[in-house]
Amino acid sequence: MDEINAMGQPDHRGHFGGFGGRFVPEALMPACVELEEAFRDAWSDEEFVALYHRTLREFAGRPTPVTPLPRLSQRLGLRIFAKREDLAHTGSHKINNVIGQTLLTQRMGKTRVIAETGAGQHGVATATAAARLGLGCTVFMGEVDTKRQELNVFRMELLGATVVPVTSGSKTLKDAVNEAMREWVTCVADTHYCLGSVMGPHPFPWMVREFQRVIGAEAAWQLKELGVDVPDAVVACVGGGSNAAGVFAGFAETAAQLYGVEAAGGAAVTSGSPGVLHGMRSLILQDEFGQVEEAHSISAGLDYPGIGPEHAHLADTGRATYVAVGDDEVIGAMRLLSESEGIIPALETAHAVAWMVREAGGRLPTGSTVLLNLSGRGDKDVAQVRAMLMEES
Amino acid sequence: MDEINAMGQPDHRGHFGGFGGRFVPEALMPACVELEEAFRDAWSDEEFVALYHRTLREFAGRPTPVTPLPRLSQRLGLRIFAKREDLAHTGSHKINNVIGQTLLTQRMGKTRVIAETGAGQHGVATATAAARLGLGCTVFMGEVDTKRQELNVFRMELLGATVVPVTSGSKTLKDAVNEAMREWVTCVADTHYCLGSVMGPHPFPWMVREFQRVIGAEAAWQLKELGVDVPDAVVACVGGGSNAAGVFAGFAETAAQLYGVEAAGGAAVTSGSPGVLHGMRSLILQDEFGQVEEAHSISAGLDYPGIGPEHAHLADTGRATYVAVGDDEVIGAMRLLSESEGIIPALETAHAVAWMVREAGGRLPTGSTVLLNLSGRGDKDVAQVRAMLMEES
Amino acid sequence: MKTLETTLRSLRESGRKALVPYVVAGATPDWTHHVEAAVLGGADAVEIGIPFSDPMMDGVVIQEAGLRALERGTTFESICQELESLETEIPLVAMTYYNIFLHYGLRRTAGRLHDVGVSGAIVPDLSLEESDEWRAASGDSDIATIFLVAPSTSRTRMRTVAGLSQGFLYASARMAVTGAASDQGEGERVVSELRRVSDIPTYVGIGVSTPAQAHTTAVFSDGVIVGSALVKIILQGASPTDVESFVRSFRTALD
Amino acid sequence: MKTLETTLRSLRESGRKALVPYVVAGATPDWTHHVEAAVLGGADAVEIGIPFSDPMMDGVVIQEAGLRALERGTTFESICQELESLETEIPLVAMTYYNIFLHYGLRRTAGRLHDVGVSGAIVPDLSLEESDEWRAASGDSDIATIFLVAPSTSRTRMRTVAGLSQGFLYASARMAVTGAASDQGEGERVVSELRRVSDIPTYVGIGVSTPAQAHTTAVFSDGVIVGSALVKIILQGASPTDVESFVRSFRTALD
Ligand SMILES: Cc1ncc(COP(=O)(O)O)c(C=O)c1O
Ligand SMILES: Cc1ncc(COP(=O)(O)O)c(C=O)c1O
Repeated sequence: MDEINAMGQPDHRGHFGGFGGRFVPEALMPACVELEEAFRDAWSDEEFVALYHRTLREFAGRPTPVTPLPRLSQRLGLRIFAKREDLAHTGSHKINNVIGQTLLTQRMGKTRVIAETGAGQHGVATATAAARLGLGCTVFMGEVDTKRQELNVFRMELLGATVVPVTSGSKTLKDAVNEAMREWVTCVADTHYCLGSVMGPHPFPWMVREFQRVIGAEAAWQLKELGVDVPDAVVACVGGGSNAAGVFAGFAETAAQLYGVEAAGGAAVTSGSPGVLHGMRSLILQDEFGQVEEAHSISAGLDYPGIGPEHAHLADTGRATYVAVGDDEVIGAMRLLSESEGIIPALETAHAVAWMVREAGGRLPTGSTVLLNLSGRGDKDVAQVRAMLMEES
Repeated sequence: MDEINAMGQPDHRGHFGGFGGRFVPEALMPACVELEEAFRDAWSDEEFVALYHRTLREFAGRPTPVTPLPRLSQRLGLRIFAKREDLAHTGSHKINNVIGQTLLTQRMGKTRVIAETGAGQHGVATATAAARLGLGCTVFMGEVDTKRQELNVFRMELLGATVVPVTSGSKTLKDAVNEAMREWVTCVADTHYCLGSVMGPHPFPWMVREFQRVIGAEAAWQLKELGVDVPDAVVACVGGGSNAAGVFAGFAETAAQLYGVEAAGGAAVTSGSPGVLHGMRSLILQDEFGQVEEAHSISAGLDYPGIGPEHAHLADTGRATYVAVGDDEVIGAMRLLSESEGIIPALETAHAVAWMVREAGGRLPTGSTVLLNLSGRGDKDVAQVRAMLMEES
Repeated sequence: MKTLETTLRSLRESGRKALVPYVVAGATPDWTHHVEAAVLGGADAVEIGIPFSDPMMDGVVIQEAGLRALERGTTFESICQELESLETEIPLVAMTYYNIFLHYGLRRTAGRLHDVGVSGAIVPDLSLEESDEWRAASGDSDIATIFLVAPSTSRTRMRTVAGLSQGFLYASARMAVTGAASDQGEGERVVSELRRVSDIPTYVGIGVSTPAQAHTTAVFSDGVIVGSALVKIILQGASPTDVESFVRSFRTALD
Repeated sequence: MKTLETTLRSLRESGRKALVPYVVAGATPDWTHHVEAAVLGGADAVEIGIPFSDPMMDGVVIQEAGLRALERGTTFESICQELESLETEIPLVAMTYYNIFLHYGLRRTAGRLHDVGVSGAIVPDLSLEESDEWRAASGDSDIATIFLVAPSTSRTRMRTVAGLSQGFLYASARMAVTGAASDQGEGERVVSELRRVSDIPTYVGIGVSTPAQAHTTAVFSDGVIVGSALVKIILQGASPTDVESFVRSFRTALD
């Protein structure tokens, strides 16, 4: 296992081992190339990097703290620390990526961004960063989701964005991505497509991971300040995989075990197979004929039938381990973290917590030190969880 | 005007000039005295102060940033900076106070806290801090409010707290305070009453201000880092007055003008008169017979007929100026900040924004430097605002 | 010594245990008849509750009575006017929250209360420490200021409170707001501690709700205050005759 | 040179503008009759759309047709079986997304397509850069791989694309996904730039929806691809005869 530079650059075509690449219509190829060049250039420009970090600090509230979780630790027989992305502006790690991409948009001289969103987290984050910079913003959202998440639609509109309900296909996240791509074809000259996770065509998976790397980089020094040289395990939930990629990046070259927790109903690594979707070659959920399946999870942010190509590669090489957690374990985990530490996690994050609960004393040996990436806050989910619990009782 | 030590300690009876004091049933006097002593002792104990600051840092995400607001500044012809309490854990400044008070509860050897809440912000914050420390927690909330704010009730329950609907009086915040006081009488031996603002009997107004002082203290050095020695004006919304007191405390001894913005329907300084309520002598809204009136504001957090006694005093001495903003100006201000800077403020905070909009070029001269205390995020309010806008159209 | 205290001291000297029922002014249109009925039933003094919007020291029953009174348009002044027409020999003691007095004006309040035949005032949210102004304003009137002592009050503090209380001392039997209770609470301890520091008449209230409780309580104290139990039957529609016999049942238990 | 290209080059040499209509396989039960009708109407080749769940390059009409096909249980294999029974002299070109091929197996796909009489493949999400594997797998089969060129494609890149494209070059008339459009778009510029770097037959598609547009387009290109406009009438229930006369109207405009 090649641990050195385990999360370095992909090859020149954007491949991470057998995954990644750029599977897009010819019309978008120049934009992908332009973006890759612009990102390479920006990312090696100290001024841009400083601007990105200053914006994260002054606007988005970074660094987010690492919080020791003493009461949960005691219950589970572990030593748990949480990286608090729930405290970042707009309530999750999503803001790190959109700040990077909107600053890049500005640098490329484009005046507008488009984005896809499922539950609305990435859409709200994009609308936020766009408002901050005065960029136009259109967000594509499955029609089903616009109805399930009316408040996030309103939030985006308050932020000055236009939300377009997507009526094609299953009318959910996967179709919102398709629609955003279709739209991008028509306006690529002045518009950047601000993708929400480490997915899509090169350079997105790599670029988004770099914009999320700040999570792992911060956590590494913060843990040291708390007396932990290297944690035994790093645990993150995985939808597209951006929060996981961000935190893993800080520990890929250490001895830490890396665990990505998928939703059982959207487990591209656990239940998927190699394929091409949304511009990338990766692991995807598909039927016996190669048609992509809809994911089904209690948590909108994990409701995606694919996974970022770098994760497919990390799974392949064994550098990271991917596991799945069912809807039934999630609410209990959400309650456990809330009650024992005063932090209501997002349902996405609760998957990671649930897996820790399951594996405490198992794959997470008693006494081991665990870094949990607390990818987002649960405020967005309480209405849904409440309704579910009321139905049950 | 005695600017030196303008926000120092109250006198030994807890008086700020002609306001403050301790107007409580004899049964509670010993608890108030005990609390005062415990707080004095803790606040001069380096270890306690360090624990308080460590908890704020590791758990609550402090320091919250000061964010320059370039686009809003340009629109209003001002130089505006926002102190980002919206990024603190649970979404507002309320957490600063409850972390202080729950740590003090533990230090006093008490095992339980009670609290009042209006919309639920202080209740959620208290439930959060109590969960973190493993303290029991009961929150009193007007029955009307429990219905208006079902989700916050559920949030508190997720955090392990018990929410008690208050059916007396107007069934809102003011009655929740009465009920919490009544409950406190019965359990004062093992229970601390975690009051949510700079109100109530001595030492609460002083203690809560001290626990909120961190806002102003941080903002002062953060502004210096941004090249602002002393802002021309500091603007904060005022319900009970804790966020305003916290930020004012950092600038009371400077030349900055201090502006407290009340809701027109709960404007204790602008429309109230001296009286005694909830254990303190202050300015309160009352009818011609001395019966306390219900406040009426679009914003639950400003829906309080009194104001912290120190503010009454600051108004009296002229050190701070209090102004009022009507419901009608608030939504526009919320939208303005959202659209121009990517920050959706709480409705409470939007009052402060609305006043800045009104006075830009007036009481806030063009070009002047303004620190806005961005006391909380608007996520809790979007459902309400959306419903209101839909009704209108 | 103010008249109230002189009266109550001689009552004690006569060997009689004091019975102080509580009526919320304005809760019903005929509240003054309830007061008169209480006198007929054997009260030695009557507490007249003046309703306040935020009765922090009161339980549900008295809250409800106060709310009804306010809804009926009751004000401090309207109560005073009705009291003017009330004929009684026994002392009346006003009970309310401080804001009502403050708002009416402290001197003016004392004067007006005296004019309408009230001789004492209980203001549960007016702590000893904050009472200077009121005591100064009412000092040269014949309104006695009655302070409360709670189970949580320290001995040192009891001395101070007892020293300042006029008329009588209100010993709270328990850590609770007004309202019925089935047990005896801590009244006996509180009173016995008070006895060591003061000889002012000491009445026990908060939770005294049956004649039997009143009887037991009177063994160690100088009298009892019966609040919520009486207000409750008034809210349920008790006639003056009902009130009279209710009060008499306590009288009988005390004698 | 693969058969498809030989055929299409001699078509051009004959002076005839190529007409390539598009039919979504499986969208209706009688889709093969639609293909045959298109041939009767004067098509020179037919694009056979193989439906995919996530047709990133398609507008609403073709999306809808694909969805109907999938709902009817259409699969790559079922399409191949139906193609087996289809008798036609003119070339058939499969059009789908890369995952369908990948999933079926690349070599296996090429073989199967050839067996059922298909001679070319358009895979819009298979970029030049990612096409090695497919080109290797299909290289020794007689399946031609047709690449697209877009208005955004640079001249240098056009040279590479044109160099690799087999059969013909698909020149996208506009920056858009499939779907009707009323203007001419940038087809003329794209084709004229392509002419400088390659002599492969160059057909214009994306938005060609009326005979008049086809006529104008054929002036500067070797042929037109008519997709959404035809699929639309099929979705609306067009019979094979309707399809035939629809295609014939384009044929007439081109000749
Ligand atoms: C809080 C939170 N965590 C995790 C995710 C999953 O995304 P990713 O795997 O890209 O981190 C989301 C997506 O919306 C999210 O909101
Ligand atoms: C965001 C926010 N701002 C302001 C307030 C008003 O309280 P205070 O005046 O004590 O700061 C509240 C109260 O809930 C609040 O939630």
